Amino acid sequence: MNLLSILPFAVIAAITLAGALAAAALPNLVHAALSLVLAFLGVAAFFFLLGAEFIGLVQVIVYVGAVAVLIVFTILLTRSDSGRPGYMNWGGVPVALAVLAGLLWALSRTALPAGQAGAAAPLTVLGIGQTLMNQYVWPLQAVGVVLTAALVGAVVLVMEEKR
Amino acid sequence: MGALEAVIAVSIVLFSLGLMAVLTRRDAIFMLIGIEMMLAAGNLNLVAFWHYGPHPEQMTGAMMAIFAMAVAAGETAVGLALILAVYRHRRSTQIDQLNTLKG
Amino acid sequence: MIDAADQIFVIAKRLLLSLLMWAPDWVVQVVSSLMNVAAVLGVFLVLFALISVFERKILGRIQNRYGPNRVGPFGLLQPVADGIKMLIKEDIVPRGADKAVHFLAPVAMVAPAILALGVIPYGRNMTAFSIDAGILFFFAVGSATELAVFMAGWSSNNKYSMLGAMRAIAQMVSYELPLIITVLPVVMIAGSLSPDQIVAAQNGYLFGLVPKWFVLTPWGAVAFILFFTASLVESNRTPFDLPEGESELVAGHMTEYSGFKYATFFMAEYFGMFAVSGLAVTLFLGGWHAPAAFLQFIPSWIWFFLKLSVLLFTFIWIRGTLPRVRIDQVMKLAWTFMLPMAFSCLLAAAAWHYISSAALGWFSSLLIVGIAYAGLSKILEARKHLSVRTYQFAE
Amino acid sequence: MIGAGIIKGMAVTARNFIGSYFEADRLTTVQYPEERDEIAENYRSFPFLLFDGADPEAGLRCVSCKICEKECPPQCIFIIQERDEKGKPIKRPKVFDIDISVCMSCQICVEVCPFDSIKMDKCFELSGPERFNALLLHKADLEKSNEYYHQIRPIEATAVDEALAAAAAKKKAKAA
Repeated sequence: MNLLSILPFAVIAAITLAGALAAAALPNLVHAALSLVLAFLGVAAFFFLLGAEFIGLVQVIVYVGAVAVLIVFTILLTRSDSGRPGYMNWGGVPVALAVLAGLLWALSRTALPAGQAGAAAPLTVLGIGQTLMNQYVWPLQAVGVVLTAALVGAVVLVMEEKR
Repeated sequence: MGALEAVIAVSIVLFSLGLMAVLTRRDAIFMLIGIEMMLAAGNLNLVAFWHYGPHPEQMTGAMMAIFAMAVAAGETAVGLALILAVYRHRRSTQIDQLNTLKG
Repeated sequence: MIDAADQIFVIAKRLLLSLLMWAPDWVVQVVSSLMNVAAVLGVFLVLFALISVFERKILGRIQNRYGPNRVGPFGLLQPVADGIKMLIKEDIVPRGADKAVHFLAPVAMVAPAILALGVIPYGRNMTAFSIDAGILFFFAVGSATELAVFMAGWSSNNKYSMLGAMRAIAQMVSYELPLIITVLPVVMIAGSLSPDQIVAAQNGYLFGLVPKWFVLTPWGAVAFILFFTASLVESNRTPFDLPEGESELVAGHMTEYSGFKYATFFMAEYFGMFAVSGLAVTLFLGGWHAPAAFLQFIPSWIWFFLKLSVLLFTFIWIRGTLPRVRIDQVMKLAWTFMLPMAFSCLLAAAAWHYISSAALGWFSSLLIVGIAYAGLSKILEARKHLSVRTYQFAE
Repeated sequence: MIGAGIIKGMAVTARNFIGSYFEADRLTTVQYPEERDEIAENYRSFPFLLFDGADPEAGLRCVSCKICEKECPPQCIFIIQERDEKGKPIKRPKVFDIDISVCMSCQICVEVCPFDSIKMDKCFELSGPERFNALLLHKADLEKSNEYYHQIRPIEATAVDEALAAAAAKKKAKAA
């Protein structure tokens, strides 16, 4: 890991974690949602760093383009950001820290495959398309059905009951 | 301390931040933000293991990440629809006020 | 010599880079991408200045008057005057506004538009950043503007801007789908997501005169019109400029901005227009290809900017003609007309591609698109007359 | 068909746009300071005082009868009669001010003036450096010669002169 590849890695990691921390800690709901977007962009940059360019772009489209807008719209519609920030139930932090410590301990003990560190062929869109259409045809149709069901479900849930 | 360990460490921290968001917040939308972060951490793990894993040409990790993203988007849509439906009846999204099921 | 004129910018860049022979290669790489960025920004800032005065002149000419001709010859220095005016104007931030988000909104609005400009091929190997999945990058960046609109609307702490932001987001989100689906047939026919391959797929001329552009195929023409309408909506241009409907919403999500921030929003709208019409040229009008074989001696980037200006003229022409559309009409148009037509384009493209004999393929795709258009018009026209307008909320 | 109306509309604006370059009569804009459109005969802006002959003081028609001051609806005329050294009023105004920021160009002063000494001017470029004193025109600014009156309103000026000449002739005939 020479100096040159650590620098982008460190910068992106910093951005992602800063965004995530802000999303978790900021009292103002809208600020949290926007810093969540920052965290998503950081994760997308990670995907670029790891050579999965297509997934990074899909991440930006799906999360920054759609999920963040959905969250923001829900904040608008429920006006739940009406000034008084709900108290923070600080009981959750030690639990999260415990989970963090446990996972890091597990990480340090496991012998991860050293891996050829990027010898893999870069993820081409063509490659993804072919694998999607060959080995993963049925999961693709299943995800299609799931998404349609989610779409219909969301609309039914939110539709005004015609009194 | 290889590159893989570093990426995994970052995703672990991201995951625990998401968990913290879910646990400490009273607002339902905040919980969703926390869940989104945990899902993103999961995806990051998948792609990292695909990139540094033994058989990158099979693209299993990448495929899994793509499908996880698709399903997560669907899940968020339904989650937010639920919050809106609850909000319409209870006029608030504070979780601890939604305890009418309690005996 | 002809090739030199065509590659003049590429050669110039290589010359400049050769001055850095002593530097390590990553410095050279950084400098070369910085040069690309500077070139793209320089060209499009000048184009932005020009088009802001041309827009007013063309609108004037459509209404039988001259348009600005006082500042500079034929009014060409008008953007300088506007720029100075915008810089001098006092920048008022409302007291209740959310300072940080209020400040970030224009930045978050301009950044994606400029990013999207980096992916479009302006001439033979003159793409600023040729990314393998360029078109996907374009849409990924394009979808970030909705967040910027929300930030502007929310942070201004003002009902009108909140309403404008919600209208704008609803409009942009619901038109992103037709926009992407109309691009789908082009990507499938060209077989790649990278703009350079798509432009290469449109190379070649039918007996020297008719270029093999996608817009000249039946499905391409329909997809181009749908793409153009959807891009009108994405850049909030008339007739879909509902978010900043002067009559009812003052300036929509931009109400509480003044001075340089308002100019940045103005710039973001135009850069969005450039990006989306640049993509339309790349996808449907054959990027930088000359319209006929014998015209190839003119450099390729001239063709690109000629086509771009034709599209920009149409943007302004439409602004001078069509009245603003109601928000429910915008939504109805998206889901009941644009989407089915986009899917029919997909079918037509498949027919065009797979039917062996070109003529038969051409006519069958024309047939598919024609039937879809006629059917939809009949359904939508009929329903329009019968259904009385029901006021849901204004009982 | 869905798009038919749009195409018709676009055709209209296209014809307008192209026409504006070729048909000269489409563009009626006048580039104001450089080109000036001629103003209609009966256009009126603000009143001015007429004087015959060359010397404004001697030839001033106004006898300061103050009818116009009384009749003026917004009361923007202010007259002080001249008095000789013994205090006897002379038929000439010492001060004759019109506040053109108040005057509404209704031409009532012209109609009621028995001596045709106040007429409506045509000059409209009256913007001043400040709002109060610059727009209060004094007698010196208001006096203009009969030739000027002929210049701006030829038809009306000749009619007024003929009426005056006829009245003078009738008076002389009656006196003789």
